[in-house]
Order: sequence, then C-alpha cells, then structure tokens
Amino acid sequence: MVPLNWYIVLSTAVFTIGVIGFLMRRNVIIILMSIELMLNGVNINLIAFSHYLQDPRGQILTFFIITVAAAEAAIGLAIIIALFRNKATAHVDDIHEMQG
Amino acid sequence: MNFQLPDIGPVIPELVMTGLALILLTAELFIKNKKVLAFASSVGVGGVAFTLIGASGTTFGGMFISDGYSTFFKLIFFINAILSILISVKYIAIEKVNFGEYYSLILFSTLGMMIMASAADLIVLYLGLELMALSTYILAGFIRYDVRSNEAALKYLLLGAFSSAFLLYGISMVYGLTGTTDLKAIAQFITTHGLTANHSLLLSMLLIAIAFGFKIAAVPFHMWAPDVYEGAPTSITAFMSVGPKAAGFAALGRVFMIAFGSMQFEWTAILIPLSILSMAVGNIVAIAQTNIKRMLAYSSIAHAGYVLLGVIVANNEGLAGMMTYLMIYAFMNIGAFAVVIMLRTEGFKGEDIKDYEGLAKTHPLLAAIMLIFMFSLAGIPPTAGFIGKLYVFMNAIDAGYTWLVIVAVIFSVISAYFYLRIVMYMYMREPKVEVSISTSPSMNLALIVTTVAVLAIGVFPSIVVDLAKAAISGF
Amino acid sequence: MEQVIMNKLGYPILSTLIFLPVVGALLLIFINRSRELWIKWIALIFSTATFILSLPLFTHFDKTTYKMQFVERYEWIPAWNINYYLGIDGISVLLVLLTTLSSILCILISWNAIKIKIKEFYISILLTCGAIGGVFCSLDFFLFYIFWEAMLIPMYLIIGVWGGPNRIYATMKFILYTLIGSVLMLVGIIYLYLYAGNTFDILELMQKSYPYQVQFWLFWAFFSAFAVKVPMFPVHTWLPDAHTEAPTAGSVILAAILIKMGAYGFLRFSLPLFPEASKAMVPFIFVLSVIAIIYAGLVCLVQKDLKRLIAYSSVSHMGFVTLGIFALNSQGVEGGILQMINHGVVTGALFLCVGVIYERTHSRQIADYGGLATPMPVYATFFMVFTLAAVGFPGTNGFIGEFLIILGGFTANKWAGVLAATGVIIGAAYMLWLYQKVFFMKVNPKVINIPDMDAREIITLTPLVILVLWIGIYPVPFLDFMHPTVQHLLERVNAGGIQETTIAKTIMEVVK
Amino acid sequence: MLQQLFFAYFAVTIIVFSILVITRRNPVHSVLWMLLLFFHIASLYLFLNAEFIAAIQIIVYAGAILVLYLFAILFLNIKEEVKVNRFVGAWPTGFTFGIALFIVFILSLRSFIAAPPGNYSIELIKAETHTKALAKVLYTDFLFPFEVASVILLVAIVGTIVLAKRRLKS
Amino acid sequence: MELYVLIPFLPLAAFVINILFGKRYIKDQAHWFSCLAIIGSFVISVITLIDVIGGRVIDKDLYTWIISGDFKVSVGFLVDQLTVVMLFVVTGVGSLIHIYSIGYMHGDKGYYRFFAYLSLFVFFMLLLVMGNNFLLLYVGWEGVGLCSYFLIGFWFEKRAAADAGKKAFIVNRFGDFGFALGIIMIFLTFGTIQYAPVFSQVKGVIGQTVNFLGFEVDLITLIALLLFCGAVGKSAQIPLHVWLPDAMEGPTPVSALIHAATMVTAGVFMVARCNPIFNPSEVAMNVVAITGAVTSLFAATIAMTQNDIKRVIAYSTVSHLGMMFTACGVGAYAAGIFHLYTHAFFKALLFLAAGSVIHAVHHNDIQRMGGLRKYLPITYATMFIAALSAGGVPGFAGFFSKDEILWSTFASGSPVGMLVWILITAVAFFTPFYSFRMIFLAFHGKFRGTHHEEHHLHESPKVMTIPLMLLAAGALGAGWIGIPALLGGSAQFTHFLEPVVGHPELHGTHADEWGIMGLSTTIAVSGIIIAAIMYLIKTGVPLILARRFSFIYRTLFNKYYVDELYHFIIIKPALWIAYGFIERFTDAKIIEGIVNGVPRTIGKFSEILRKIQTGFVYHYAIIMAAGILFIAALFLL
Repeated sequence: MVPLNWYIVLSTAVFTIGVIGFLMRRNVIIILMSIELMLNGVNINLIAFSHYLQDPRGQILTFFIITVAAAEAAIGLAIIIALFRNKATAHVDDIHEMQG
Repeated sequence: MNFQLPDIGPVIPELVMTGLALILLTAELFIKNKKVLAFASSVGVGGVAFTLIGASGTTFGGMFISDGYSTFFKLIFFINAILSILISVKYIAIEKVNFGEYYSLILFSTLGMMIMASAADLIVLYLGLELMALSTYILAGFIRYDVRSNEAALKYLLLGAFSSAFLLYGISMVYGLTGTTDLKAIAQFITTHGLTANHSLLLSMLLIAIAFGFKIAAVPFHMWAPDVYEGAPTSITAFMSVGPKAAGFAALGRVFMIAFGSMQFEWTAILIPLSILSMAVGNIVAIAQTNIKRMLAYSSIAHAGYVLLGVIVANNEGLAGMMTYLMIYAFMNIGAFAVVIMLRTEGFKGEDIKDYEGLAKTHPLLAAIMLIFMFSLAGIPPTAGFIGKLYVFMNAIDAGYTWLVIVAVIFSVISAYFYLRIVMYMYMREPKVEVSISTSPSMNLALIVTTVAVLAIGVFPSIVVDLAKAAISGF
Repeated sequence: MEQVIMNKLGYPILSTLIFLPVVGALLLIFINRSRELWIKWIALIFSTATFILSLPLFTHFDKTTYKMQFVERYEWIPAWNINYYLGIDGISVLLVLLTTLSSILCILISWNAIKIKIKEFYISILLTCGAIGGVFCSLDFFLFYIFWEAMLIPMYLIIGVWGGPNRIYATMKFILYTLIGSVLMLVGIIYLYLYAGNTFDILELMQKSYPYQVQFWLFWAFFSAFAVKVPMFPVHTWLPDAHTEAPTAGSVILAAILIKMGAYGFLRFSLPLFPEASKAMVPFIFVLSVIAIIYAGLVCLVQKDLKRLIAYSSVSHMGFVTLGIFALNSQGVEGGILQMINHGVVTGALFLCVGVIYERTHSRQIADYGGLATPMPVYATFFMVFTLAAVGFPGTNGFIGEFLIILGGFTANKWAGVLAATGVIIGAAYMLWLYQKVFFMKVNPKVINIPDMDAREIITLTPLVILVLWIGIYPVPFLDFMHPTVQHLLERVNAGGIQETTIAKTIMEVVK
Repeated sequence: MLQQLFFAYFAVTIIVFSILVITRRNPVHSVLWMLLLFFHIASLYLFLNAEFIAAIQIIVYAGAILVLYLFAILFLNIKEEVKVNRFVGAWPTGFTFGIALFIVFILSLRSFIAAPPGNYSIELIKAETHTKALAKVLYTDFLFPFEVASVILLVAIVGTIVLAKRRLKS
Repeated sequence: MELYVLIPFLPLAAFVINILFGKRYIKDQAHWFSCLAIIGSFVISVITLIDVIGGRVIDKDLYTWIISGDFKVSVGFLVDQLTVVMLFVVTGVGSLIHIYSIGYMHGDKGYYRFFAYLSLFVFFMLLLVMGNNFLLLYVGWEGVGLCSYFLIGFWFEKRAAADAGKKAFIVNRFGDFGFALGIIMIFLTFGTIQYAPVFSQVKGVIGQTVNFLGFEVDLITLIALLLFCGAVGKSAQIPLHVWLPDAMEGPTPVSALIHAATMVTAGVFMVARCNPIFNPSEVAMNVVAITGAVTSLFAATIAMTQNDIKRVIAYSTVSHLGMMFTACGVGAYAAGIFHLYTHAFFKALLFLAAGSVIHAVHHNDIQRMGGLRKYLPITYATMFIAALSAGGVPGFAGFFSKDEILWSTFASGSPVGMLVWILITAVAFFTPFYSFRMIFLAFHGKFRGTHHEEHHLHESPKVMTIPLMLLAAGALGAGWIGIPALLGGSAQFTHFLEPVVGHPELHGTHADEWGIMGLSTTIAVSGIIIAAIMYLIKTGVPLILARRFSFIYRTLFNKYYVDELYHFIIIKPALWIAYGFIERFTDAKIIEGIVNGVPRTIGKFSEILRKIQTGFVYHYAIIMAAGILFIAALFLL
C-alpha cells in the first residue's frame, strides 16, 4: 500500500511546479498551462483522499475542477486571442499598459 | 434508486435569476434595441429581489443555505447589479460594445455571487466563485478592441486562476483532514478531533483566506485590482468593485465563522495584518494616482481593510457591521463611478483627475453629487460612509481592538486627502478643457438613487443597520 | 428626566436654529444661479429669521438652574440607542446666539465681496452655521459628532473656493488637521459609548464615573480633537493659513464660532466626563496655554499680513480661554466662557474690518496701507473699538474676560497668571503696532482715495460694537447665564478623588 | 511493493514531465509533454479507484483542453518564439519563491492526519461500478453544484464567443 | 440720585455727543459740550468739596459690574477728602486747559476729535479718583492711558506722534501688568477689592508671607510693590519714565492736562490712597522713597541739557513726580498730595505758556527762540511766575509744598529718609536752574529764529491768555492753604487730608525746620542766579562746559541712553525671538516641518509603493506568493 503522504508530496510537487511555471514563463499560453498543472496537482490530492477516505466528494470535486478548468482555458484563450489581435504579443512582459 | 426532488424553495431566487439570464441571452437574438434588454434585466433583478421574501431554509443536503445573512448579501448584489446596469446603458453604447450578452453576463456573475453567499459547502462555494469570476473576466475584457480592456481581463484571469488554484489546494487539504466539505461538518470535525492547532489545517485555512483575500482585494493579494479596475469598462469596474468584493466577504464570513469558528484566534491573526496592510497601501498609494479609476481602485482596497475589521471582530455584531458597510459602499462607490462614467463621452476619456478641473463651474450639480460621494467615501458625516465606518469601529472597539481602530482612523484621515483632492479639482480649479457629460435617464436614475441613499443612510442609518441586525440574528 | 427642562416655547427653538439655515440652503439650490440678488436676500432673510427666532434663548433662559433647557428629544436610531437630543445650558446658550448672529454678519459682509459661485457660497455659509449651531446644542454624542464633522464640508469649500491665492494648501491643511483630531475623538466617543453601557446620551454619561485609566486615555482622545480646534500650541499652524486664505466670511466663521467648538468641547465633555484626568492634566494645559499666549503674541509682532496677524492673535486669545477653563475655579471658567464670546465678537469683527478694506484694495499686506484714518475716519473708529477690545481695555468686553481669566489662572497657579498677564502687554504691543501701521502716519498713496464704510458695512459692524461695550460695561446679564452651570460643573470636577498630582505620576500610574 | 514501484515510476515521470512542460522553449513541445503528463496522471487515478475520473482526464483534458491550447499556439509565431527568452527577467525570484513555497507546504503538511474513512468503500464501487456509483452521488447529493457547473460552461461559451468574435468594423 | 454722580458722567456725555456727531454736525463747535461739561463737573466738585469739608464721606455702589463666584465688583464711588482734592485739581485745572484749547486748537481739522478725547480723558480721570474699588481705579487708570495714547498721537500723520502714543501705551502696560497682579493679590488675600474692607483688614495680614513664583515673600510688601509697579508706569518713574518726554508730541494742552496736572499724578494718588497697604511695609516704603528721589534727581539733570521747550518741562514733571513719591515714601502722603496740588497749577501753567510760545513761533526749540518777552508779555509774565513757583522761591505755591516734602524726609528720622533728603535737596538746585535756563533762553536776549518767524510773532488770543493768568494766580497762591505752622500758617491742607492718609511722625526741632527751609531756599536762589549768569551774562559758559565735560553732557543730552538701552535689551531681542526664532524656526521649521513633512513623507512613500505595481503579472503573482509565504512562515513555523 502506498502511503497517502506520498501522494500528498507528489501533488504538492506538481502544484509547486505549476506555481514556478506561472512565475517564470513569459508565454501566456504556457502560463495558462502552468495553472492547469496546479489544478492537476490538486486533483491528484483529491483523488488520493477520496480513495483513502473512502468518500466520493474528492472525485466529485475533481470532476468539477476539470469542468471549470476547461471553461477557464476557453475564456483565457479567448482573451489571449482578443489581445493578440490588438497587440500581437503573447508575452506577459509586454503586457504592462497599466501600472503604478 | 429513488430520485427525490430536493426542496427548491430556498433556491428560487437563484433559479429565477438563471431563468432571467437565459431569457435575456435568447432575447438578445431578437431584440435590436439593447435598451430594452437593460430595462428588462434591471426590472427583472428587481423582481428577483422579491423572490427573496420567504426563500429561506437549507436544501440540497445542506449544501445551500438561504438565511438572513445570505439574503442581505443578495440584496447588495441586486443593488449592485441594478445600479451597474443602469449606469451601463449609455456607456457601453459609447464604448461600442452594446451587446446583449453584457447584461446576461452581469446576471450570471450576480448568480455566482448569490451562490457564494448561500454556499454551505466548499464545493458549492468554489463553483459559485468560479461562476462569478469567469463572468467578470469576460466583462472586464468586454471592450475587446481596446488593449487595456484585454490586458485587464487577462491579468484578472491569470491571477484569479492562480488564486483559485490555491483555494482548491486549501479545500483539498481540508477535505483530506476532515473528510468533508460541508462547513458545519468541518467545524464539528475540527472541534471533536482537536485539530485546532494542526499545521496542515492552518495552512489550508490560510490558503482559503488568500483566495478570499484575492477576491476582496486585500493587500498583498490586491495587485490585480488597480490594473483591472483601470482597464475594465468603467461600468464593470463599478460592478466588480462592489459585487465580487461583497461576495468575497460573504464567503469569508461564512466559512471562517462557521467552518473555522473554533480557530478564531488563528484567523483573526491572519486577517489583522491583511486589514492593516490594506488600509495602509490602499490609502497611501491612492494619493499618487492621477487616473480616477485607478484611484478608486486603491480606495476600494483600503475599504476592504475597513470591512475586514468587521470580520476580525468575529461575532455577529461584527458581521452586521461588515454587511452594513458593504451595503453603504455599494451605493457610494457605484455613485462615484457613475459620475466617472458621465464624463466619458465620444472621444473623451474623462478618467484623468485633471478632467475634473472646474467641474463645479461647468456642471455644478454633478460636482455637488461627486462631492457627496467623495465625502462619503472619506467617511465624513452626515453621509452614509461615516455610518459604515462607525458601525465597524464600534464593533471592533467593543471586541477590544481599540488600537486597530486607531490605526484605521488615522488611515481614514490620509484617505480624506485624496478624496478631497477630487473635490478640490472640481471646485477650486478653473476648467481647462470643455467637459461635456453624457446623460441618460437611466444614469440620472442611478445617480438619484445613490445620492439619496448615501444621504438618507447617513441621516437615518436605522434603515440599513436594523436590516443588517435582523439579517444576522439567525446566523 | 429631572436633569432637563423641556422646551416650553411654542416652537422647537433649537431645531429651528439648526435647520432653518439648512432649509434656506435647500431652497437656494432651486434658485436659478443668475438671480444673484434673490440668492443674497433669501440667505439674509433666512439667517435673520434664524437669529430672531433664537432670541428667546436670551430672554426666556432660566438663569437660576444648571439644567439643560429648551430640550428636545426624539428617538432616532434605536439600534444604537441614539436620540435626537438637543438642549442648552449656561455654557452653550451664548455660543448659540453668537452663531446665529455671526451668520447674518457673514452674509452681509459678503454681499459684494463674493463674485463667483454665489449660490454655492451662501449655501455653504448657511450650512456651516446650522451645523455649528448643532454642535453647541447636541446632547447626544452621535448627533454632536455628526454636526462636528458635517461642518467641515461647507467650511472646506468656503476656504478652498472663495479664498486667497494659497487657499488650496490652507484648506487641505485645515481639514486634515481637524480630521486627525476628530477621528481620535470618534474612537474615544465609541469607547465611552461601549464602556458606559451603550449610550450616547451626554447627560447620562456625565452621571457615571469612570476609572482613572479610562479617563486618562479618553481625555487624550478628546483632547486631540479639541486642541486642534481651539487651536492650542503646538497644533495651531493650520489656523494662520486658514484664516489668511479664507474669504472674509470664512475667517469670521472660523474666528467667531468654529474655534469655539474646541473650547466648548473641553467644558462640555473633558471636564465633566473625565474630572480626575482633567485635573491631573491641568499643569500640562497651563503650560500649553501660556506658551500659546506668549508665543503667538510674539509672532504677531512680526507679521506682515493683516489677517495672519489677527489669526495669530486668535491663538493667543484662545490660550487665555484654555487657561481659564482649566483654572477650574469659577472666575477662570466663567472668564473662559465669556472670553469665548468676546473673542468671537472681537476677532470676528476684526476680520470683518479687514474684509472691508480687502474688498476695496485686494491686499492684505500691512505695508500696502497706512494713514487710513484720514480717508476712512469712521472705519478707523470701528477698528479702534475692536482693537481696544482685543487688547483687553477696560470698558470693553475683552477686559472682563481677560481679567477674570488671569484672576482665575493666578488663583490656580501664580506662574500661569503672571505669564498670561505678560500676554496682555504683548497684545497691546502688536495691536497698536498694527493700528499705527494701518491707520496712522502718512497716507499711503495706494489708499488715498479709498471710500469710507457704507451703510451696509456700518450695519454689519454696529451690533458688534454694541456687544463690545455692553459686555464691557455691564457684563452681569451675560455672566448670570453661567453661574449655576459653572458652579455645577466645578462641583463635579472638584468632587473627584485626587487632588494633587503630577503628569509624571499620572503617566506612571497609567503605564502600570 | 509493486504498487510502490509503480507509484515511484509515475511520480517520477509526472514530476519530470511537469518540469519539462514549464521549461520547453517551444510551446508545442510543452503541450506534447503535457499530453504525456496527463496520460500518466490518468493512470495514477486508475490506481486510486477512479476510473471515471481517469477517463475524464484523458477525454476532457487531453482531448479537449490541450487541443484548445494547441489551437491557440497556432496564433503564435513559433519561429520567433523559440528564439526569444522563455523566462521572464524575474525568474530567479519566482523560482526561489516557488521552492520556498514547496518547503513551507511540505513542512506544514508533516502534521497531516487523514480523516477516518467513510462509507464509499471499494466494495460499494465494485458492486455498482464506479461510474454508476459516482453518477448516483453526482445527481442526487451534488445536483446543485452540477447545475452550477453547467451554467459555468454556458458562461464560458458565451464569453468565448463575445471575446473572440471578429473585430468590429469601425 | 446724588449730584456727585454727575461729575464723571457729564464729560462722558460730552464725549459721546462729540464723537458721534462731531464730524458731520458739530465740527468747530465741539468745545461747547466739552467745556460746559467740565465746568459743570467743576461746579459740582466744588459743591461736593464743601460737603466733604462739612464732614460727609460718600461711599456708595451704583450697580454690580462683574460677579463671578466669590468675585464681585461694583461700579461705585468713594468721595472723601483725598478724592475731593483730586476732583478739584482735575476739574479746576482741567476747565482752564479746556478753555485754553479753544484758542490753541482753533482751526485744526480734528477739532471735534480733540475735544471728544479731552472729555473722555476727564471722564476716566474722574473715574480713577472717584472709584471705590481697585478695579474701577484700574479702569480709570487704563482709560486715561488710552486717552493719553489718543491725544499724544493726535496728529497721527506725524510718525513721531504715532510712535510716542504707542510707546506711552505699551510702557504703561508694563506697569499695569504689575498693578493688575497687585489687584489680584489683594482679592486673593482679602476676598474683596473694595477699598474700605481691604484697608480695614490689612492689619490682620501683617507679617504673613506668601509663596510667589517660588519665593517666600512678605504678603503686604508684595502687594504694595505690585501696586507701585503701576504707579511707576503711570507717573513715569525710573525705569518706566521713558514715555513721558516722548509724549510731548501731543498738542500742548494735552501735555498740560494729562502729562503734568492730572494723569501722571495718578500714581501718587494711588499710593496715597493705598497708604494703609504701604505703611506696614518698610521695604515698600523705602522702595517708593528711593525710586522717587532717584528719579527726581535723574530727570532734573537731564532737563538741564534739553533744548525742546516741552521736553524740559516734561523732565521737570518727572522730577516733581519723583519728589511726590519721595514724600509718600517717608509717610508724608499729605505733603505729596500737597505738592501734587500745587504742581498741577504751576506745571500746567508752564506747559500752557510754552504752548503759547509754540503757538507764536511754531517750533519747540529754545535755541531758536530768544527775546520773546517783547512779543509775548503776558506769556512771559505768567511763565516767570510759574518758574518761580516750580523753583521753590519762597511765597510761591511750589515753595510750601516742596518745603514740606524736604522737611518730612529730613524729619522721618530714618537713614533712607536722610538719603532721599540729600537727593532732593540737590534737585532743589537743578529745578530753578533749568526752569530759568529755559526762560532766559526763550524770552531774553535776541531772537535767534528766521526773519520770517519773527515777523509772525504775536501774543496769543484772550481765550488762551486768560487761563494763563488764572493759573498764574494759582501758581502764586494755591499754596497758601498749606502754609506750615512754622511760618504762621495752619497747615490746613495736611489736616484736611489726615482722615485719609494719616499723619507722619516727624522727629525734628523748629531749628532744624528753619535750617532745612533756609538751605533749600538758598540753593534754589543760587540755581536761579547761576542760570542767570550762564544764560544772560556770560552766554559762552554753557558751550565751554559742554565741551569740557562732553561725556557728561552727552550722557545727559541723550537722557542717560535709557531709550537705547531698552531698544537693545527688550525690543530687539523680542523682535529677534519673534521673527528669527519663533516665526522662522519653531513655527516654520519645527511645527510646520512636521505638519508638512508627514504628508510629504507619505506622498514619497506613496510614490515608492506605487513602483511596486509594475504592471507585470508575474510580479503580482510573486507578491501574492510572498504574502502567502510570509503569513505561513509567521503562523506555521
């Protein structure tokens, strides 16, 4: 039996890698993908808990997270496309029209 | 398998709201005059407000709760929605984004907020939050030909998703620790198993707090707010400076008071620095702003700090103070944005503070109204803003946080500086450019309502205070 | 309620004097702004009506009792146990009358001086006077605070919109200074409210006694607000700027009534609510008062700007007032109250006088005048009367107040009395210096053809001259208002436990 | 033991692929690594008694979302993209904070105590099949969130259309 | 309603009428009201005088003025022997000066104003002498000061006049400062400030001490000295004498009335009035005596070198006032008041005559006069009489009073008495010397002015000369009511005042008295002779002396540099502190530094903080992460 803690460490690792990706990458699309990584990290956690606690909520929540992730990705990409039309860039360090 | 239809009594407002949004979405295809949609949506929301009456109770296996607390917040959301719609009508035409989806999205977002306010389960809460957030992302980027609007939407979305990932991580850990996502059950589990001092639980609570902190734009999770407020369509800035913030507070209050009720000491310790930082950063940085939308964004950050005092108090009175404050804030902030919107005309942004120079000379009435809102935001009686602050401060002092209140009042003096600077520009400078304003009946209505409300609540605070007290009594 | 005497007049007199100006202001909103004469007359009629309707306070006041009179009380915000509760006693009655009188004078003196945004100006004046009247009448802390702060809004505009060249700086300074003081008082008020068991009722709060530590902190919270308003050294620097930049009417309101709010606060709240703490702080206040008297007096000697000089002299005079109040004997306190009225009359009048010539020359520089007594003899006479009152010349009201204060101060502390008395010398020096520079010597060519005062201006100033002489020659009717109230107040203050204490000891006690 | 070995394999690959996803210069490569990553995660779910979720993971994530990303990437000029910096200027700070966050999370999670098991046991699932068991819960207890999720998808559709419509003629 | 109440209020009425209607309606008829008022007052005063001689003393309150706690003051009048003497002097001499002014001020554009002020002055002066409590005394005290201010600065367009008026007022304030504190001490000690109860209680507090500003001092001495401060200011004693010579900028009748006959003697009156307070305190008495004597000598020496005709008389006034104080200081109050009374006549006469001269030559400088007796015979004659009287030539009014003072000091038997006797005996030489120096320079010899001036020389009109003659009669004969027993008189004046001021103990024989009288007379006459030698016969001598003793001469000519001293130790430092320190440093730098500095700091902070808002999403995320880390680290680790 794999200890639950292993899963937690794995999930935290994936989550953190997502965070690092978010913080480091320039390309907006990759940043969105990093967010997906973070969500996946959470999902691993939830599924593992669901299994170990013998409770369906974890899986249900995962289900919803995937749904929301899809919606988020769609909207995010739509925004990127709208932006791309106006500014023709997908790099976050080019997007600082507003500051201060 | 026996499928039983749950009691839908408590969710009737949400259902009606969804129906209304869907109808509008469909009607948009047929109705060319978008004003009709605006009218329909605002009247519709008003109608939804009536369904709040009697819609109380718990349903969906305890996931959804409709009580005084949620009802009061829903009232705020409705006011927010109606006023935002009223101030949008002309504005979105000027911005050339006069699409019917606009109104439906506002309603969907409001629906999300309603769900957040009523959520008794972290899953529902999360979904409500996302519904609200996603709709707002779209609205923020609604002027899609404008790069600033795009940027606002993108920043909002990226950071919003980032923060909700943390929220999810927190929820997952809570789930792992307690085996449930139901708020009451969590609370019970924590007390029975003595998890109060458990570090994992503290961490997850912290992460949840952060997500709410993001929604209410509390420092240091406020960074999105100025940029998004500035870039988003002004009517949406007004909308989201009140709605999502109130919803965030609604969720914050419910989750922390119920689920983490036994860990009050810990979470007040988290919220106090957030509150102080919000007041400090919000008020101080606002001084240097020259764009009025941005300035109001910082002001809204600062106001989050004051409202947090209500939560920090951690009792029903405190929550009542918070609710009162938010209700008042809805009126005065949307009112202020309404004035900002009025300055937006074809080919004229009207966002720079300099555009307000001499407004009292060219448009005395508008200037006077703005003056009332500015004084209200600064918390000077006899305006409503004072009542909000007073109530929150009263509760905080009652709970022994006198020092915190002293900090708060000192920052409120600093805030007076930049609010009054607007008044100064309007009244004490000569107009440099000829400013014309865009009026419309709906806008006038919104201004009348907000002004009257700000003054009336200022003089007769019982209107709101009694309501809040009554609302919180069954919490 | 045995502590109060309900209003027996045929109309709610206190509400009238607060809200009649407000009604006037509301009415003005609906007047077309091009009808300037209408606007002025409506403002004048409303302020005059207010004054006339407030006169029964003078005639019908029961001078034999310390109880609150003309009381009106209605429930207002039951959730917080807040009442609409008005009433006056010997401390406030004269201030209320002064307020209603001042509003007329302000309107009269502004008749031709204000040329832009006339409508807003008169609205602001009426609102300010109404709100300040409210401050003096409120018997409910909440109501009091509302008026206290609400007054700032129109005042902010009066200075900022119609003021001099540096008005924006001055008005910002004014409002932030006063705000920072009053928000701390707000904290104090709330604390008191909660401590006393959820009541804002001032009379009820006065019935209770508070532990020393509570008193100590609350005293400081209130002190911050009152000291700024008075203004006491070292938080006085807003006053010269505000006075200098404000339009004449604004300066008059500031000098005549606004800064009385601070001293009034000490009398109404600090002393009866925190008697022990107040007593402990007496030496401290004495030091500040004496510094204010001498320091501001000296500064006056080197001012080049007329209004600035009078503004600093206000600081000096208000130093007398605080000294008198904290002398905690009947001479001192009554002198303090009377001096509040006197200062309102005299300094208000001096600002009116400056306004008269400012309207003609648009200069406040002393150097731009000289020899004015030749072209403007009537004006010079008026100014002389007020100058004399300002230097405390016997026969004018200033003498009565200053003498009683010095007497009281000397009784309480000889050093305080002696040093305060030196203020009288300095006062004579700077006022006469001013008078000489402006009125005597060769006529400055710039003012050689300046017209003397017209009828409107004479009418504006005459009531004040009458008051100056009346109070100076026969002050008993005015002093009679105060005796029972002051006696009652002093009984309460002196009933307190500790007698002799030092500041250091006090602080140690609190820190412990 | 075997389970642990499997877990070790999946854990290592998941982490390696994650790192690859966020470090590849070419976005298309990132997407492809992500695809692999999702497959591995799905497999991991299978170990955890979540067949349905595993399927969803592949169908929705790998099938729908990633394709969407790929589609968006087509907007970019890949040739340009591979030449320019892939990290922002502040990446060392970001990296440090990420690592620090990881450490803090792990440190505080040492005190993790799992809640007692509930009644949604493997036996139950075996008796009803996973999908059915899950669906039952989803459509009864979680009906409300389910409906909300549907609204969210609707909003996403509407929003995407509003935002990505062709440029206005002006 | 008693008639005496009208005494002060008649002039007040005249003032009110003149000031309200003078400019527009009355104009050059203003003198009617004022003159009639004061003559009316004089008549009533005489009636009252007769009443008082008949033994009636009035002490009655009119109405309550101030009441606060146990402090209660009334407006009320006390008319006793001392008062009536003062009333007689004030209204009598005042009437003559009023009449004289009609001519002197004729054609001045401020004519109505002048008479208004004069009437106001008379009102306050009468209030001062008639008040039955200290505060009313103080009111009159300040009031006459004010009128003095107005009248000195009557020609306010002249800078010197305006300055002098201001100076008089402010210097007096210094004295009044002490005076007011004295009144307050009296109230604190006795619980009242009515004369009668205070004086009757004095015995009870003799020997008590009080802590005053950290010093343990004798109560009565303290009160007496504080009161004396006021007298020093008002009666121009050292060190507050500086205002009086400058006060000569005012019209000459003013100098005569205020700065010779009445106001400046208020200090003497006050000390005499408060004799029950002064008597028990030896220290106070000595202070009074020595101050008086030193001032007397001091002023007399200065008077010798002055060239301004009015300043000479002014210093002479200071000198005489000093003498009066000396008398008071040795307990011979009656002698002091007697001198006050005679002095009023001859000094007023000196001034008015000088005014007549000025009226003729239009300047004040005696060096530019000379030989005026041809043109101004009446003026010359009257002024000569006045000078004789002032110089203490036997038979003249001044002689009797001065002699009584000299005798009282000598006979007081104390060392201080001896000291002051020596000092004022020296003064007895200087007084006739400078008086006659003035007369010889102005009236004898050749006219030293321009031809133009000489052409216009003329005697003054009747309205001026008649008062001169009347006053000359007074200067000659006013002293005869106080002829000492030694010379066959009955010293009626002293006896008349005895109920109020008591009687000093004198230790001395008739022989001593004769000796003193002889000595002083000899000295006085030698003074006249030396003056005659220096200014009539050998006119070069003064110049030689001035050259040889140039240091002394310059010191005297510059009035011992007292004005300069004050300028450097009071005015300059005060202004420097006010401007250099308070205005520019404390206020502008420290307080305003904080007041403006805090917002400025906040503003700077704001600019710094807003830099954090870079606009880059990853920075925002990093800050969020940092926030999480920070809070987590704080609470979890």
